[in-house]
Amino acid sequence: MRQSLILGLAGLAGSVIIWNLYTMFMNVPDEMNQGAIFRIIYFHVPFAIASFIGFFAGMFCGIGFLVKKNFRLDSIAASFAEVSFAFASVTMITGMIWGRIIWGIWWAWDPRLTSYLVCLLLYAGYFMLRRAIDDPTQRAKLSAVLSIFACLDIVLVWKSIEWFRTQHPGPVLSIRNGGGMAPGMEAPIYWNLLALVLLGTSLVLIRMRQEDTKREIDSLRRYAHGM
Amino acid sequence: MANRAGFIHQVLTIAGKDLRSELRTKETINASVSFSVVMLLLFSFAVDPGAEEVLQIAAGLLWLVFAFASALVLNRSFARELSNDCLDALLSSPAESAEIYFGKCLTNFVLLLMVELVSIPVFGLFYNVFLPAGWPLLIAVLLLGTWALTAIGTMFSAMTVNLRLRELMLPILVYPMMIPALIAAIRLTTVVLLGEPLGENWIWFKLLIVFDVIFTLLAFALVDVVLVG
Amino acid sequence: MANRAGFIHQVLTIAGKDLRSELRTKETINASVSFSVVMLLLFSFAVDPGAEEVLQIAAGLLWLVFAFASALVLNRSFARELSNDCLDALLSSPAESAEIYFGKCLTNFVLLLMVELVSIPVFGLFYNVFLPAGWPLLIAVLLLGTWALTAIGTMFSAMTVNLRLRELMLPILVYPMMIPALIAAIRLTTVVLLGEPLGENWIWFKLLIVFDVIFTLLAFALVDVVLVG
Amino acid sequence: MSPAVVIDRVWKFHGDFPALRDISLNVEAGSCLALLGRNGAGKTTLLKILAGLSKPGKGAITILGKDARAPETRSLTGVLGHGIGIYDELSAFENLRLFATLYGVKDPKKTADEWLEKTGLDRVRDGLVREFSRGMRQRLAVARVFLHNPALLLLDEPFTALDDRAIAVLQQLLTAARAEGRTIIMSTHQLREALALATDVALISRGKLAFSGERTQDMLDDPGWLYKNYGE
Amino acid sequence: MSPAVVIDRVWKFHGDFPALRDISLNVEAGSCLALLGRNGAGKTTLLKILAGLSKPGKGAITILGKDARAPETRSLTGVLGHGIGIYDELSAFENLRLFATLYGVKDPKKTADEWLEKTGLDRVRDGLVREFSRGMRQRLAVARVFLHNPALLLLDEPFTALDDRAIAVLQQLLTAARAEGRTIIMSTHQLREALALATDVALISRGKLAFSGERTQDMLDDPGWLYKNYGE
Ligand code: HEM
Ligand SMILES: Nc1ncnc2c1ncn2[C@@H]1O[C@H](COP(=O)(O)OP(=O)(O)OP(=O)(O)O)[C@@H](O)[C@H]1O
Ligand SMILES: Nc1ncnc2c1ncn2[C@@H]1O[C@H](COP(=O)(O)OP(=O)(O)OP(=O)(O)O)[C@@H](O)[C@H]1O
Ligand SMILES: [Mg+2]
Ligand SMILES: [Mg+2]
Repeated sequence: MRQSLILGLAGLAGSVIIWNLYTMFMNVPDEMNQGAIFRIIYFHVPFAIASFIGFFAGMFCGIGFLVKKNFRLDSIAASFAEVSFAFASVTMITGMIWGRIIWGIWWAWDPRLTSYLVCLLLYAGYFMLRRAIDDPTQRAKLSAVLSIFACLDIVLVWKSIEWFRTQHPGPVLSIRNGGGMAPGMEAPIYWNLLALVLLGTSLVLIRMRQEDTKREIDSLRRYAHGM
Repeated sequence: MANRAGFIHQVLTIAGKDLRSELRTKETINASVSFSVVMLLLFSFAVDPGAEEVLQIAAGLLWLVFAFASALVLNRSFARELSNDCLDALLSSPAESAEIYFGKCLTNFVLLLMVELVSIPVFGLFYNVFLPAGWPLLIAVLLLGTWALTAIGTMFSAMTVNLRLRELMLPILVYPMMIPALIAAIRLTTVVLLGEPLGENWIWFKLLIVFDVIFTLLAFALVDVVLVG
Repeated sequence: MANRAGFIHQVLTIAGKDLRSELRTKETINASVSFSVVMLLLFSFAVDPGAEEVLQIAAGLLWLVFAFASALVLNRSFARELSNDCLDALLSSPAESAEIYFGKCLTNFVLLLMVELVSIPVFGLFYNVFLPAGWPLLIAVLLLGTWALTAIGTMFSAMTVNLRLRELMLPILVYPMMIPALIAAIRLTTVVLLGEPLGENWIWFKLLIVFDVIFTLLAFALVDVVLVG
Repeated sequence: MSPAVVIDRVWKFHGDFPALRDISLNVEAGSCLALLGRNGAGKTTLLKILAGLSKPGKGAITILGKDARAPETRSLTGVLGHGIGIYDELSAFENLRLFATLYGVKDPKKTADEWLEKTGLDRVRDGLVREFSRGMRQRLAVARVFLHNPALLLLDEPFTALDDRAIAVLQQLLTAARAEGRTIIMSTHQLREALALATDVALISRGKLAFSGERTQDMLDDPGWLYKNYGE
Repeated sequence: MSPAVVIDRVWKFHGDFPALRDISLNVEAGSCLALLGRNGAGKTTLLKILAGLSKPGKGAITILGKDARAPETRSLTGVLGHGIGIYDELSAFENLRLFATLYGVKDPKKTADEWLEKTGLDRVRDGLVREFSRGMRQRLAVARVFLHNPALLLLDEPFTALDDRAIAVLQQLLTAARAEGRTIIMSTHQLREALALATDVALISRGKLAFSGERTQDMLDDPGWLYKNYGE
């Protein structure tokens, strides 16, 4: 049952993406001052947004665990965090490639970039914390608490850095604000977002199952060692 | 939750205990003071203190020093309870998790302020920055910023107390968290040092306060979950 | 002291053990890498990374990052032995204190180099500093400087394990100890980054070497006293 | 006589692993329960839950009619765990005063001094615990547990690594406590010392309650008896 | 039979507090010495010195004719302290191989596997120690101590916090060791378990050697006997 659900979601996501690729390269014209490379936005942005959705979904599952003490929720929370982290890395990489081509540099201390980096670091800490705790109950609880702190923090980070950097704006922003896209050009972004959400969900389901099995094995081992 | 009076009383008892044993073996305070002095020294080699624009970055360096020195204090905060399972003894007493947390916060707050009081003059010497006109504001910023470090740091000190890699995890988890507070503190301090008008920088002040309030409340709400397994 | 071959064999055994258990969990490595990224991030708020003179201070920042990241690795070094009194087990085995010390040094040296290998490119990316012409010299400086951190840090890590000495010496001594080495490393790195001629900066190179030799010998002589109460 | 402690179908999970499985047990007020079981049976886990140091996964604990985590409950219980729970950097007196204050004892200073005397530590009143020998620490720990005269005592392996004399001291303190009608629950592997005191016995094996009941003469005659008949 | 261990007028100071005062004692090869004494008597201190973990302040220790700190000596002794001295992040096999290598055993891998089998840990050969239960850890620790078949075993409170079954296992391993003619010195407070094994007994009180000699029947009959007659 769940097997087929996963496959279904993944398949759907795949087909949407393929269709998008077609429209992107066949229908959508090059952007005037960036040329072909601008198409990277069709992945860059959806990945970014999808990652945010994932991080916050993870937090809510964490809260859910704290309330319900149901380890399934912890598994889901962890899976969300991981998948989102993967997505975020893609955003990062696509972004950096894009930056290398458009700005000629890999990285600029632009507000959005910086805050995104912070966001990634917060979750890097989240994973390290999970790995550092052996007792599954403790792990679930602490990582839930951490994700709550992290998500609240991300909001503040986003705002504060926005203000901080704009005190002395870099060359970056001018390019960014050229983002008033023609609707035809913008549509694929949302389609890709949809595709990524589907894909993400299926990945989460897979990871969740792995997490459950891991916990099961862990408990069996403890039991075996008890005798 | 014990009644209000009881709450404060317990908090003070715990803070008093920590401060006493800390001030007896000046362990942590020595460590973090000497640490921050050394950091200032190193910075002064990294960044030519003679340069004009030093005032621009002075605030940044200062707060980095505070942030790093605080790690030492925060690490010990709950670690101190580990030696003889003292944490269990505290938790099994009528003291609430929240009371323990705020007791620790208070201690750390005081200790951090001590560290800062020592390192600020040193800083002034190295970088010949002198007490600016807007020093009352500066003090306000110091208090708010330090509380930000304390509130979050103490909470995470509690979270990581039972980990194998305590002294490792704490900085990694805490520093990214602190960034908004640090940014705000840095900007405000710069403003004061440069003697600029506060003007639209009020927003940073607000941010700092919001940060303090949010995370204090959050810690208050979650600390019991963290401490009681 | 066992004969020479035996010495190296024991050292490798111990280093191998540490590296294996470290690379299995990768905890320390991950931690210190992400820690150094965090520090680069924090610095970006203190020092305007867009500015021209960033090259002037780049070296300073880099070495500060290394120094602090190393603290994490070094902390764990002997702390790892504490959990089940493993240190006693090692010391009661035929392994000499010196062999244990150099085994640990080797591990820390390798780990620190790993951390640096990761954080240098990251640094380059973030601060748009690119591989300078004088990179062979840079590597030499890296190796010497890292060994300086390792030799001293490992020694003090051994001291902290020995409870009686802990609160007295360690914090107050270890950081100041490193200053000369760090200064030398910073100067040399700056020279390389700015592509200046080495010229009279040779003196720093010599200093670094002397520093390494002295403290390695010192540690070699004293480690037995430190470990065997 | 109403039960002082009611353990009602308690489970405790570490992940999916049940460290405690469906434990139900009543402890009469004034009785002394010896909590026995092999390594990893779940004794410490259960005691921690009773002490309010961790929450049961399922089931409920009622201590003297109240929930285990309630502050009122905890001010009525005295807990002595594996670690002795006193501060090395503080003096004997400061330690006791601290806990007396936390437990809301009327006159902390006086109480602290009283107990220093009772445990024969008054001559080292202001000595730092760091310099105490193990025996002295143990006595101080006992004072800490008793000083708010708790109605319920929870002791986890109290005899471990103690010499005969310290054990004797502890035993007579506990006997006195029993005489004053306090309830005692202690886990231990030193069956002789435990059974000498116990009125009731509970055997946990792999998180399950394997036996609970009065302490019988057979147990005294052969401490291994219980394991032989009820252990797996 | 020449003495395996010669302790000659040994003093040990912590600051100016003498933890050991002028201890002289010979342990015959192949005998099993029970080192008794109250908390803080100095048992651990003495054992640490014998194990080469600390140096005597005054006096000399000779083990099998050599100094205690000499590498050759240490390759002939097996030490089991309060902590079990094995690494949580390594597998059972890796732990044993590590120490086999350090002790210069001929074929470390083979030896490690042999001992895993002897202690019944071969089915968890590659499991990380972190996941082991207390009993398994203890058995691994014992394997670590035995694997370079040492002529002298130094055990500090080996029975502490072990359940009856674990104690039985340990006891039979030690009996076997005695049969193979190894010398054993162990400190403990669990007099019954200790005296059952011991051939000789030494009582330390306040750092002084209060009694040393054969284990007599009286001691077996009444474990408290020694303290009654020779304890202060
Ligand atoms: C490492 C480099 C980069 C990172 C980490 C990054 C990160 C992000 C993130 C997190 C978002 C979503 C923000 C939101 O939805 O509010 C975003 C959106 C966007 N990024 Fe990037 N980015 C990077 C580089 C670039 C580059 C080089 C360009 C173009 C030259 C670019 C153009 C955009 C555009 C146009 C959006 C659409 C959202 C909007 O317009 O507000 N990004 N980026
Ligand atoms: N933090 C934890 N994480 C995972 N498992 C745990 C944890 N604490 C205890 N356990 C498991 O719970 C079981 C019971 O542990 P517990 O310490 O209660 O046993 P015990 O009866 O006290 O044993 P001992 O007599 O050795 O003290 C053991 O199997 C142990 O492995
Ligand atoms: N590191 C130390 N610093 C100061 N004093 C110490 C130290 N270690 C031990 N002592 C003192 O030396 C004496 C002997 O300690 P030791 O641990 O040998 O006693 P023990 O016989 O092992 O007691 P126990 O049976 O409780 O283990 C004690 O009085 C103790 O206070
Ligand atoms: Mg236990
Ligand atoms: Mg001892």
